[in-house]
Amino acid sequence: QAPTTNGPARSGTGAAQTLYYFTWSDYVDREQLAGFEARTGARVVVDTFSSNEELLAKIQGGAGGYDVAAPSDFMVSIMVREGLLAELDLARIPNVASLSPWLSDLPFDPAQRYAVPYLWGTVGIGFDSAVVATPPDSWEVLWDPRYRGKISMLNDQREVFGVALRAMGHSLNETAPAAIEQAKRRLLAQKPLVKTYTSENYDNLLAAGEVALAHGWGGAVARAMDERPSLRYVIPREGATIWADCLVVLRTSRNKDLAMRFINYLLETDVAVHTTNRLRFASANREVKDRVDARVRQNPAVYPPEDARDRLEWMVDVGDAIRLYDRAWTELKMR
Amino acid sequence: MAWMGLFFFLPLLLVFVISFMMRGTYGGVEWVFSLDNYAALLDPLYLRIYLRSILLATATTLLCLILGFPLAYYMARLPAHWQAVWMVLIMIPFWTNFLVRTYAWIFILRSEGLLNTVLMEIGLISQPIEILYTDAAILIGLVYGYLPFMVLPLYAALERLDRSLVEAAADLYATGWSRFRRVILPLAKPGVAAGCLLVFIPSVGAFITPDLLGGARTMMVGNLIQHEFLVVRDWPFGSAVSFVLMAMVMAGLWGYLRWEGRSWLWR
Amino acid sequence: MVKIRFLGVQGVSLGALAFLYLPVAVLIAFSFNDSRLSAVWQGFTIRWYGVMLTDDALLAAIGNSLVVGLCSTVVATILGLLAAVSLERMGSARGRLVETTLVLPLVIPEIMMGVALMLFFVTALVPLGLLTITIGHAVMNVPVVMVIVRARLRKLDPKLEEAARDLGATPWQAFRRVTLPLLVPSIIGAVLMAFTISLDDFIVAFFTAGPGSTTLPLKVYSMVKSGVSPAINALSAVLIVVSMLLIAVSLWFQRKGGVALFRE
Amino acid sequence: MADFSIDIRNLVKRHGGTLAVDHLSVQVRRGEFFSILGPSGSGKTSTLRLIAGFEQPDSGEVLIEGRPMLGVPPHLRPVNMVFQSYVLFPHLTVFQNIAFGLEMQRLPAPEVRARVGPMMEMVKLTGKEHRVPAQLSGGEQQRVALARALVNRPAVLLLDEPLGALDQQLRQEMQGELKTIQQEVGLTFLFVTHHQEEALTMSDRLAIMDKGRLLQVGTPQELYEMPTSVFVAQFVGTSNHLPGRLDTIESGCARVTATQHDRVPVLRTRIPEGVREGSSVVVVVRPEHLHVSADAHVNGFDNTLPARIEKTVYTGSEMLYLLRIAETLLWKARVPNVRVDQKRFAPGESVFVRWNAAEARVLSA
Amino acid sequence: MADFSIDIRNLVKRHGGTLAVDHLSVQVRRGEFFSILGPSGSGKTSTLRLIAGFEQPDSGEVLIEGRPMLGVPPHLRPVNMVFQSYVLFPHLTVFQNIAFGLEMQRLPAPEVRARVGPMMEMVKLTGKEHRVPAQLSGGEQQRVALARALVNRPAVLLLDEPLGALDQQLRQEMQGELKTIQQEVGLTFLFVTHHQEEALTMSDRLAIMDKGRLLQVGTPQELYEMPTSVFVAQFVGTSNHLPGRLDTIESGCARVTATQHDRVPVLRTRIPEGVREGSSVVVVVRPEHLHVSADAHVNGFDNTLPARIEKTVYTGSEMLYLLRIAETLLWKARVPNVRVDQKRFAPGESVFVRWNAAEARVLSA
Ligand SMILES: Nc1ncnc2c1ncn2[C@@H]1O[C@H](COP(=O)(O)OP(=O)(O)OP(=O)(O)O)[C@@H](O)[C@H]1O
Ligand SMILES: Nc1ncnc2c1ncn2[C@@H]1O[C@H](COP(=O)(O)OP(=O)(O)OP(=O)(O)O)[C@@H](O)[C@H]1O
Ligand SMILES: [Mg+2]
Ligand SMILES: [Mg+2]
Repeated sequence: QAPTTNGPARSGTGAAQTLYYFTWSDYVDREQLAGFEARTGARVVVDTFSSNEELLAKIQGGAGGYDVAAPSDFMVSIMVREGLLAELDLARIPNVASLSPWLSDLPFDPAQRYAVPYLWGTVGIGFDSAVVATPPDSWEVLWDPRYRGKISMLNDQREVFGVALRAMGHSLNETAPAAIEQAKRRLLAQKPLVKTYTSENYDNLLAAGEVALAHGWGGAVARAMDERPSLRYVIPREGATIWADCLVVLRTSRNKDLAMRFINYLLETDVAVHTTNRLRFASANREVKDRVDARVRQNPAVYPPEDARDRLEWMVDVGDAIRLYDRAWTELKMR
Repeated sequence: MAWMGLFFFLPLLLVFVISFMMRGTYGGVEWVFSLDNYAALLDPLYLRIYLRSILLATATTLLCLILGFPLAYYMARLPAHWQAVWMVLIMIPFWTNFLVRTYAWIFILRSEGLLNTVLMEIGLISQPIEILYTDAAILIGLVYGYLPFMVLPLYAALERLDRSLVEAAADLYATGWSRFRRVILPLAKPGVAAGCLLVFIPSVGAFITPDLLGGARTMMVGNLIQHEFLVVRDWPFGSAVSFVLMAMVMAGLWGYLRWEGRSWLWR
Repeated sequence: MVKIRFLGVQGVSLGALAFLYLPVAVLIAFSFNDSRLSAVWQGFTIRWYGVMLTDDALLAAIGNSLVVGLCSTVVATILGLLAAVSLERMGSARGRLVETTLVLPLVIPEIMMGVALMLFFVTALVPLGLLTITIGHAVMNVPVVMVIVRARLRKLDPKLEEAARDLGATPWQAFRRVTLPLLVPSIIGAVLMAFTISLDDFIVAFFTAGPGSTTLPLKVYSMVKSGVSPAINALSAVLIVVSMLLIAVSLWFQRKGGVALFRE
Repeated sequence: MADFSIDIRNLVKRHGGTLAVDHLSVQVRRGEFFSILGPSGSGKTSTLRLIAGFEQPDSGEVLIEGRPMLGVPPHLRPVNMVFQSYVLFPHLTVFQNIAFGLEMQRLPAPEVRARVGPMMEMVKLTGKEHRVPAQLSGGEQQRVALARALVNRPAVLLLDEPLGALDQQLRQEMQGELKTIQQEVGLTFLFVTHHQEEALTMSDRLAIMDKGRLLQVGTPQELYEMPTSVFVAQFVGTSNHLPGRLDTIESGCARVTATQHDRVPVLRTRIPEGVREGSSVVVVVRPEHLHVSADAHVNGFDNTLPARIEKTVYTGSEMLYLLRIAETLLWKARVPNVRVDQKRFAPGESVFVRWNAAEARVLSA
Repeated sequence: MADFSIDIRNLVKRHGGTLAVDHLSVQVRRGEFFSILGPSGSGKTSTLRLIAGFEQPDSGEVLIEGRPMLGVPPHLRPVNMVFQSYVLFPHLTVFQNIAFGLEMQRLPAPEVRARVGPMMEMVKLTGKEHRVPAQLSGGEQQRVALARALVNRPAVLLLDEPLGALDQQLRQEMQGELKTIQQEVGLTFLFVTHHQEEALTMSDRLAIMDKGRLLQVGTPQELYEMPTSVFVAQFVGTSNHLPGRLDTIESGCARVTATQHDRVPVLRTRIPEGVREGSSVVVVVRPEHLHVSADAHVNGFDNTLPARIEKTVYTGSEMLYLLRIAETLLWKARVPNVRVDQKRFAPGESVFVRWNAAEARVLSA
């Protein structure tokens, strides 16, 4: 039962402690919370945000009172820089031991001082094998005139430019004006083929057969597969974005101890298995993969093939280059 | 009054100040005065965004007027308690969730959607027409969203209109159309003005409808503002964009009143 | 012949109503769709209603929405009413100035209102939460209420209040017993409008919400990443049906000769 | 060309339950000033609305200038209406109001001006062209309404209580003006009112309506002096009534015995048409025909009744006396103050009321 | 206790430029039916509004029951008003409308009922308690307005043209009712109207106003028969005028020579008060005092003038003749139709107009 007043006033320590968890909708369900509450006697209040930007806006705006949040990778680095996060005491989070090693040292948080990876996934191409006969292995397919009007792209400037940059062999964190300019030209060339730029409902569109190729997050594509079995997911050979939602403790938290215990709880194998099965997002806990349902484990949209791993790249803040992206993005839209 | 001052003008002032500052390298506000934000807006690229938004908003307003006027006229003629019922009926659809409604529209408009299926069933068209992800879709979405804002003030104005004036016009040889043109419309003018304002403003700043129904293939001012505030986190620029929009609307309003030679809309 | 034209008008009106309810019908239909996505029909189910009823986060959200909606509407209605009335009493020159400023919020992009309010609350150290959302929505709605009520107020005969005064009513009594009741129709309209705006607002709520104050729109948008659950459709369906029932009841009462909402 | 401007043939109109117009048949001659007089709710407005075409009759028909009007919409009928409450267009100036009809007929601007100008003259509004109705006095508004209709030179002008909202002074002025205008332009006026004096003084002929039915049609004099029914006698002017039985008809006069008031002697009245001896009747005498005096012996009158002054009302030009003839019988008498020094009676005085057979009408009850 | 219900001491009220009320002083006695009569725009309503307290005087004062009212708000004044246009509360039932004032005084519900009941009786509305004004006829609404004010038993009842909106029949009825009610409850009525006949027939005393100024106060008879100014003579009833010069004052009568019409001989009139010989005057004669006949020789009249019938108007109870005395001089004569067979003149006939000195008043021009 979420209280209908703003939390800080309530989050006093004492007999019944309350933990405020700010996260993506559906990331935790009742049972999990119940488990934790049973174990600690604390009460968990969950608030949800719809984008990392919203999370930041809120925390930066001074919406105090949250203890634990689940920002994505690039947002972690921003929040660190803005000094919004509290250092973790890994001693109190024993479950970090079971994290996949390759996820333990990340560009946006070297040496895991502020964040532990929680759920991760990739941004690739979801496609309908009934329409796209030969499984594509390159981003180039998104430039294939045969699929004019059957393509959807994410409505996100970094991701979309990422596709073009990758296709041209650049990093998706490219900051060279020339490269960005060139990417823009390629995207302009692609625009006529694109049916819609959307981050919201391409899963619907895939399932309904409105689009045959969708640039998007694996989880969403995985969801769509239930509706339309002929859907597939591929991570192109040029590589793709890998993202991870991490668990962090906010500096303004009044209950850091409880917060650490909560993070530790979420990383517990049983809990994590449950989460992955439900959300179809790969867990950072290496023991989980072997224990989730087969159709989840074998779904490349959830767990990319091992060989793909080294083609994945994290998206990091590009500083003032954002202006270049921004400008190019606006031009892309207005042409 | 004091209330408005406290919770409206102070905040506004704050944002106005910010619109003259600069973005920090990693977002946030750097407290250095500069006019760059406004200068940047002179770029034809942005002007096109404004133009496009204003055109769309104007179209929306007109459509709302065309659809809303008969509706309001009809309501005004109903027995008193039915008028109340219709008002509620017109509002209720908006007690559902905006996003879900929009998804419903997507389902209706998409190429294998409800509309096309029906049209093809009854043989009006041979192959699906592309409505979704066109400006048409945006218009439908906006008109749908803001129709009540037009109907209510219109209704208020028409409900005050004396029936026998229309009869007098008929008696003086006015045909149905000229009765509307020469008597009903002019007498409903305050309502029309209010309604148009209430529709135009929000639709000029709309951004979710254009994204979802328009396919985000182009930008509206609303998108720009939201993009700057949230994605790029360039609040100064976002504020500047907003203030210019405000200024444009106010100017338009002022011009209208001037042209009307009237002191205020509802007078 | 005047009749015939009127039938035409009636046609358009019913058409418009249909237009308003088409998507509503669709989303209700999908509340019975046996699938996580509102994409294709996968068969009939009522499980989403079960999900809705057991998802306390969702219920909390709608609860918050209703609380905020009601409170902000009450506040906005009272203030808007006062504004309208005091404007009527004011000299035209001053009145016009005040009116203009009062109507200003209408001409500001919502998102900017949101940002402005958030910055303000934060700098003023007002903890973000239901209170701040309520204030935000009230600010948005005061001008709406004022505009609607004002239209009606100007129609009233000022002599009515004089008559009341002459019969021994204090200024307040005159307003309370005569003017106010006669404003009821417009107030109903205003209340509906304000409540609707508040209930469906995402942007301002987005900026002014705090811990534990997630409203329904916020909740729904946050679902985008993991897919908007048809439980929302179910919820909307329930809302609609309930309000429809309320109308039916009120109608029934009026048939039974109860007090009509509008009497003139 | 038809000889009637308006020819109504048993017209019927229901409003929900009430029969607003009940088998009404009446003809209005070209160029005459014809009034419909009736109490409130008698169907006058309804009749005009049927002629103007705002409502459709349930049965019966209306011919204007000989042309049947069935299914002809208002804006195509050669009539114009002056409404009970003016109904001027508040957003148009005086000029625009008057020009409205002409513009609707697509007349070229110069001609419109050419016709509106003189019309403004006629209704004495020149100089006020650019005012809006709100800036006009009641009388002026009334004139605009009139001009707005007249300027179209309709075959018939329909006026629904055009003077109803004016004060007495203004009303009397406008009565004169209306009559003059009508004679100037020679139009057919169909004038509706419930003000009987107005109807009598202005009309060439008038029709009395009640409960949607037509009671009597004729010149003012016919209606006032030869009412065919008690209702008409009562509604047109004031009158005194005495129920009785018609005894005998002799040469020169008839004899009526009061049935309810035994103290009242046999009365001598003028000879009625179509009333059989022995049938029960009502004797009607106008107040101005009564001669009131205190002395018992005055010659030259056919009837004499003793009475007591119940109440006196001073109207300036005359005295109104309320006379008690019998316990339950009150009559009115009006005595002009022809001389300032003339004798006036006070309440309570006993007097004698006298009148001649010729002034007493007999109507079948 | 003061001997005046209302005591107005040179009251002044400006509306923008116009002097709505101009140094008005007038006293209304307790229990009398007092009327203010004046043309539209003469300041009648303004005066009432000042008494009721809706507006504040620019100077002068109003005393009610001897208490000065300066700064007393409307709801604390012991007067109640019946408005020119009723102004009933549309959202309240008849009962609630009438009970309004009592509830404002916090009377217990039972007593409210106890007082509203009889009031409804008196204005004959019993049975219609639960209707709303929209469901009432004009006359009924008028009665509600009256009851709503009367039920508070005010020291003075102010009535602003309460009958203005009614049709003739209803108006005459209500005139009777009002008078009766006033006598029953014995309240002071201050009645405003521009309908002179109404004022004359109903009032104990009346005041004539014009342009915000008071012209004359007196009983109906005083005002009609002894007007002190031409305006009053004209406004109260109709009258014929002849400008002239006062020659000599003899025993019994005065002699006036017409100044503008040489064909008119010297006239003999009643002796005026306070008019010096040689000063220019106006001779005023009432239409009903003129004797019209065709034959040249009739005795018993002091004045005789030849004239031509210009126009005749038939009102039923009498004939109105428009007489041309000289090119630019038109007089009116009213001749009661005392006998149906009496001689009536037609336009164009030459006649003689006669009257006595006693009926001709002389007013200084
Ligand atoms: N629109 C209507 N609906 C119901 N009844 C009506 C309507 N119009 C008229 N009536 C009824 O028809 C009858 C005649 O009405 P109408 O207005 O013609 O009378 P009227 O002679 O014009 O009265 P007044 O002199 O008061 O104007 C009345 O009983 C009235 O109640
Ligand atoms: N509120 C006002 N503003 C400006 N002038 C006014 C106002 N009220 C009255 N007047 C002017 O004052 C004068 C007297 O008005 P008032 O209403 O008292 O006349 P009245 O005798 O009541 O007229 P009527 O018989 O038409 O009601 C008029 O010239 C009118 O124009
Ligand atoms: Mg009528
Ligand atoms: Mg007045």
